[in-house]
Amino acid sequence: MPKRNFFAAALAVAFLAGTALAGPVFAQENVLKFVPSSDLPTLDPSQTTAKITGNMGFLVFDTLFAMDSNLVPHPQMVDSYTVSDDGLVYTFVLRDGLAWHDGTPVTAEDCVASLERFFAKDGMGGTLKASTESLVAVDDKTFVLTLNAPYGLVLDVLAKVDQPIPFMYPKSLIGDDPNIPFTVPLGSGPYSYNAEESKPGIQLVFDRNEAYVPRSEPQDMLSGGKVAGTDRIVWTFIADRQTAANALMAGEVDFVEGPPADMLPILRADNNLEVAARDPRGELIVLRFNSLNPPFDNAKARQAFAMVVDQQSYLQAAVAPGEGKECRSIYTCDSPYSTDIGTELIGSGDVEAARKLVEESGYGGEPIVLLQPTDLPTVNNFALIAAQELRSIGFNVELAASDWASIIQRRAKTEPQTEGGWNMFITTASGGLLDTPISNLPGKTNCEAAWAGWPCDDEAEAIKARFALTSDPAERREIADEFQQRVYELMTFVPGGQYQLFDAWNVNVDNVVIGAASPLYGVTKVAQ
Amino acid sequence: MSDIASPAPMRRLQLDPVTIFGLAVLAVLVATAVLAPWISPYGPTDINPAARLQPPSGEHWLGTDRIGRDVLTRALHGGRISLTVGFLVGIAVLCVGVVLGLLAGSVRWLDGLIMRVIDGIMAMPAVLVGVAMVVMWGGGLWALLIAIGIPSLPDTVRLTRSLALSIRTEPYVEAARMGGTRLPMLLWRHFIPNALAPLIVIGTYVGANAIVAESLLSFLGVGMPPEMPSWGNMIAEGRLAFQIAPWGVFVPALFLTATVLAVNLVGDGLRDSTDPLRLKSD
Amino acid sequence: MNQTKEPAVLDIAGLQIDLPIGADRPHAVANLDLRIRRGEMVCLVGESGSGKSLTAMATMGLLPRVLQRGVRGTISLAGRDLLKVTPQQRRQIVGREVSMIFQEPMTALHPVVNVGAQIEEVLKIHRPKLGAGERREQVLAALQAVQLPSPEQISRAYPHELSGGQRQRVMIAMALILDPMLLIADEPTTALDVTTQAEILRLIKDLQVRRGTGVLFITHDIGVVRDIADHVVVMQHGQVVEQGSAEAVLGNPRQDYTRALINAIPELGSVRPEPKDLGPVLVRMTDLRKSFTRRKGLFRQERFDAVGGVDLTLRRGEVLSVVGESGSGKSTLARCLAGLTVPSGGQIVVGSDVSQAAGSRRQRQRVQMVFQDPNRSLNPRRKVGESIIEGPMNFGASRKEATARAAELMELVGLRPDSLDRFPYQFSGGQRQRICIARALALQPEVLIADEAVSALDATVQQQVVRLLDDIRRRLDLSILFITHDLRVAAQISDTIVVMQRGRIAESGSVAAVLGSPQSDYTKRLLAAVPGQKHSFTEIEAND
Amino acid sequence: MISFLLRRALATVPVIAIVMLAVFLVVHLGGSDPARIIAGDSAGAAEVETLREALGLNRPLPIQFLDWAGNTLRGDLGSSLFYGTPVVDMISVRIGPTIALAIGTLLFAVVLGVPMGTFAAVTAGRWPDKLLMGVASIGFSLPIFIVAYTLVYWLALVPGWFPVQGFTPPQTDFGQFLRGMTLPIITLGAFYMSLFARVSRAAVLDMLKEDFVRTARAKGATPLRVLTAHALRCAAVPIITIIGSSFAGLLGGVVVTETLFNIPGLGRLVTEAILKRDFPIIQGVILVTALIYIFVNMVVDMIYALLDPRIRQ
Repeated sequence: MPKRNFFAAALAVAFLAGTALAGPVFAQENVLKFVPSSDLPTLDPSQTTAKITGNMGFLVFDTLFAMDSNLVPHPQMVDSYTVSDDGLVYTFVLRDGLAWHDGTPVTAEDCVASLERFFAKDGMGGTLKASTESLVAVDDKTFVLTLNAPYGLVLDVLAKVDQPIPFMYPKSLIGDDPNIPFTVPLGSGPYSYNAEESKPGIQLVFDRNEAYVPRSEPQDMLSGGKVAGTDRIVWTFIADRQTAANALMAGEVDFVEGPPADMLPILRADNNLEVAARDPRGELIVLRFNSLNPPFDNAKARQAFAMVVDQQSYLQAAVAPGEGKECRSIYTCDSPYSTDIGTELIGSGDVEAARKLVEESGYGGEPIVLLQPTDLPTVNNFALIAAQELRSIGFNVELAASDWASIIQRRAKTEPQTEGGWNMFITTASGGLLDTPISNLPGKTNCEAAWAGWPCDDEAEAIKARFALTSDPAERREIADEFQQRVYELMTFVPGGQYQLFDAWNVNVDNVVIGAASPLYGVTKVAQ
Repeated sequence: MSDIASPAPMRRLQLDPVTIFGLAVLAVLVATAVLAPWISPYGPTDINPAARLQPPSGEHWLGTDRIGRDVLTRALHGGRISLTVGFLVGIAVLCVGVVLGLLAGSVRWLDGLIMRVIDGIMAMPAVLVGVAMVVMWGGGLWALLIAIGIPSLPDTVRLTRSLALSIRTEPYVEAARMGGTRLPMLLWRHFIPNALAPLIVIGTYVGANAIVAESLLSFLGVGMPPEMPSWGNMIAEGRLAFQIAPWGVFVPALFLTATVLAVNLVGDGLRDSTDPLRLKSD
Repeated sequence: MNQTKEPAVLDIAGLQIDLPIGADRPHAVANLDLRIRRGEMVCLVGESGSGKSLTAMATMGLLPRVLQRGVRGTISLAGRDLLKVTPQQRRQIVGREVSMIFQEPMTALHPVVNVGAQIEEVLKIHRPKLGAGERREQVLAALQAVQLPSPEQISRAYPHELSGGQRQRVMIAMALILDPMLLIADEPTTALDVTTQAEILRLIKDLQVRRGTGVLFITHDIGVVRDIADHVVVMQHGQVVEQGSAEAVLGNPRQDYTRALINAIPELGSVRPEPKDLGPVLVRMTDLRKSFTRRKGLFRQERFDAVGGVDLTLRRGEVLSVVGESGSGKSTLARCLAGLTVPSGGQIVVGSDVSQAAGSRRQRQRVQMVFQDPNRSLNPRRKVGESIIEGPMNFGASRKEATARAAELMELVGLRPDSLDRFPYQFSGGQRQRICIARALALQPEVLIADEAVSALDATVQQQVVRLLDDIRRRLDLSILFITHDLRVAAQISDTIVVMQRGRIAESGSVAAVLGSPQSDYTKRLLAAVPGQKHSFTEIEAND
Repeated sequence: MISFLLRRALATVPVIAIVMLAVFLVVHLGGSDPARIIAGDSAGAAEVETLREALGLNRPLPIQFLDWAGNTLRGDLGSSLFYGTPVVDMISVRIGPTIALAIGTLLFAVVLGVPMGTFAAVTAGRWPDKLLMGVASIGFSLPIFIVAYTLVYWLALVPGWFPVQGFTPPQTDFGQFLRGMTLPIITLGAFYMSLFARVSRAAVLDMLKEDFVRTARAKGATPLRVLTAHALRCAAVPIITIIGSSFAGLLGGVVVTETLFNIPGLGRLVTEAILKRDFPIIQGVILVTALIYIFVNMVVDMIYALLDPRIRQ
């Protein structure tokens, strides 16, 4: 019957039309299938602090200097550099053979523009900028940075491993406005971004940059020769973490970043898989107060909570027993400045004393708002534990649950909790955000300019300023101790313990870098 | 002209065994939900990170979840939330739907407007709009109930409208109009009693759908506040540890399935015994 | 006609059909014996619930599953017991050797297949070897045989594009295309207008006589029986109460029940003897118009006049019947007077008070209505008492007063006052119609409209209700506007008859005048079509 | 017939307008701020403000709506706030897997559900009916994620018969495409199969009571012929209705399935966009989904008109 044929034909057409538009065709040989822990907020690394964009950046872009595994900077794009005797004039010369993925050579102009963008968007870049007299390109390969005052960390800043990282972009890509992100990453790194096959939110495809000339030194974390380990790296976004882990076990992908903590025992038991933390620095659980609003505008209330924080509870909720470790330092434990100074109050467990402190703080039983992220299962659990601990000392807790994006929006509100503000949130922070008094995010006490919570304390700021001015390790160590002491007097946040984020990969994947940064370009894959 | 004596229109509610089974299951679920605070062994929000993901044991009959809460306790309390959501949404949708349906069925200029809006609601993908509403509008119980309820409106409005249009032409309604009965009383005395049976049936389906929708939204992370032990929340959390602690998913899923199945069975039974399609005849 | 020598086409002996447990009686049909000979028209007559349709269904093998199990006795078609054959054998017999036509041709035909294909299906089933062309020819021939104009066109039409009479002709064509020895016709004309009914009856009779088909004709209308039957079987409550030749049964009924059936339908000749004294004019309609629009095409609308300019007066104490076929506008007229429909033009004045617009609350109280379908006229969820007192209470009566009045009214309409506490389903159709009359009277109206108020009732009940209306009219000095399609009923009760055709009055006058010496062709045609007047079939008998 | 189609098409205009307004309001009335999310965890207020301006988010709402509506009518749904990619491009990439999943699910559900319901109707009240309807009731009530987990674990992960996730375009490898779609289709299809079975049963049961079916039996037609040529022919209208209106539910209901099986379709696109407040994507996808629904239901109405001559008039 013609009517039936018509219907069948219509179905078939719709089906073909629907499917014809989908999906890539890629060669099977030597492709690393990598599942990142989340989607990228943007493909422009200068626009975000998200670590994941930095990881993408390591593939596509190159940096002037790069850290080795001991966090010592080495030249990367720079062939040679000189520093004037007064330490104020840095002259950099680019090495030969650097070219953007479109074939045009990398020029000193490009580097100057990229650094300007970085100065505008990064905090540490900002402090360097403040000390900068001028930054100019002298010729195609040479540019000069002139300081107005000595600054001890120029190379460390240029080799920064945490986002925003000073990647070098072609000047034509970034334009004049540092706030306008680019959408197609075009760099000079060992892999080029395949815009054709990449589909935002589904997959990113990176092809080996055949024209890339690696340095001759062996790779040591980010420093040394960047040798592409595979023909192609495909980042596949799998929103459901359980599905991602299943895919790894079924051999459908090679590498899963951050599989669900609850699945680690199963993944470890699988002989085909390797499970390890790529960044051994670990994540510190940060229980953050809003120092503007009552009751946590009063240090006594903050200290009271610190007394009942049981780090073991948080660690048990985050990882399998025995995997995390208690850490009371404001710097990541294991990092150079880690110390126990001033931590006596934290987790003392004296409920009576804590209750008394709450009373003294003048807390009147009004509800306090604790932000709870529903889409981050681990932090979600932390919020439950914190709520229980707060309640145990008489706080009237209201859990405000929403997705993380909503929390970021609400967190920006300085109004009282009754007008849409908040009192406490929990997050995790890693290495670079904590390691020194200068970078330490929850330790910032410069009022409105500080991290959400906005503590205000001139004394702590003064200590931090002294730290920046000295380059003597012993003195720095001392100032760092002093800083922690002050921060814990203020109790701008409470540490909830430290744990590592694990990754899992197939045993045929090799050369995975363990360190503060873990670029993927050197990773190799043995065909099975 | 049929030779068989026509059956009485007000047959007593004769329910088949399946419906009675559904009613019994529902009764047990309601009872356990109501009694949950007294019969469950732990508090629904009592966390114990040291005893997380424990398999069923004498201490925790149905195991514990990712933060050491007792699964049985939470499943029992979950009934309170799911059944309340089902009931509230069912009632609310019925009320709003009946008013809109009656307006559409009796006020000519409103008919077009209401029905186009209803068409618009039907055209929009319910789950996606629900997620968008809850997330964009800052979550909360009311946003959730609205997000669940609005997509259920079209069926109720359309049913009410068609019932209104058909009952309006019934001779007994015309007789009442001739007897001077005004519109509100006309609706109350003649429309409501005769449309009640099909409306209750659709109400049960709306309720069952609401329970499923709540679990879907919770699964997607935008449902009930996560501290509340709704079955959807339990499943959403339990799935993270599905392969090492399947009880965390299967227990609430069993409760959820049993509830929805029971409500649907009761709805089917009511529909068969009241037969809304044959409203006109008898 | 030599009855003894003709072999029996159908021989039903000792047929018993059990009803499921819990029904109002154990057997739907009990001890039924029935014989139909070649070329014989047997009428099975009885009121609703008498078991006549089930007998037909049992013969065709169309009983519902629950009843099929409880069938005993024999049903032999040309010597073969239809109750013993296998389903396959039965399928070869039905449609070919015995076929059936139904009451409602609209629903009995497949709504979305053209009628030609539906007739053709019979050939496809029973004459699988026939080629498409031959089938086509036979279908057209069959349509020709039932006197349908332009068979080509009709065969391509869908049921909803045909008139009721055309649809029934299609059904007959379908039933007779294979020349079955037996045709079962189950109330085939009940849903049709009276003139169409006459044509269809004539057609069936004609085909039966010409082809020598045995016909089992089921009807509740004794007039129809009178017109066509050779042999009559009267059923009541599943039993045969009387059977014999048409002349014998109709001319000299032996059973009270048969007599009651016959007496319930008056001969048209027996019109009211003398006109009464009528009161002043109570209702005056002037140039009443009502038109409806329906969408045609994208933006075009089509106007259609249901009532196109009617002038009419109703006097106090008068019974005025409006008669006409379906679509004549008689019901729309009644609804305009009742205020249920807003007229498009013209004027209705009730009483002398011109200021009261039609449809106003005050006027509504003065005009009340009894509706056609007794099953739908009462709210099934309310006690009948509540339905009766609703109106008076709307107009300010106290519950107590209204209830007392309702009890009186129940007695007036011949029901027990304690019935007020019952629900409608506890009453029979006739009783419900009495309750509806009581409800209408509760508002003490001056005009009562009876819109086909008795057409859904069995003939004997019909007569009782008509008598009741007449009685009430007399006692309460009411005026009655009586809407009916049945001239025989109109003749029983009316003072005046108004004949409507396509929204206009074709003829009006006293009963004696309209029925005795009709002036318009249409009235004449209507009168001629009324069943039960032997003269209309004389030509056919002459052919016989 | 042409006038019927035109009228039907015109009737969708106000519906589309209502959908556009509703979508815009849902997205904008909540006061979400995508700029803050793009800027990241430690961005300051000034940076967020400049970003907001760059994205055009600080204009008055009515202006934003008119702008969006105007562009939409020209076929431009704007660009993603996060990716910068045109929404139309993103949708065209994502729509394939979703449509494949939706149509596959419908085929699965129709092919199994309709015969199931028909058979149940024919055996109404007896054990095959009760068995089939019992299965349908359970399929109707099972949460989708339970079906998914069970299938993934027992049919994919343990025995390795099917991939546990992912989508292979059919033109790349049709066999792999089918293998990959099997579990998602069963997961999503279980509910719709049950739904169609229930609706088909009711529709066929209703039709079997009709007079014209009795006529067919009086013609001597076989039960199969009565069922297919007569009852099903008419029951097709309610069945097609429910299939048509299921389409909206399907396009939305794919979210969970797409997430669990990592199928890069519209559902996942929009939920991720919602979590990031990527307004143009949310608006675009919901609008496109609604348009597909409206279109499908228009097609359904045309099928009615083909099936039923009464509607054509």
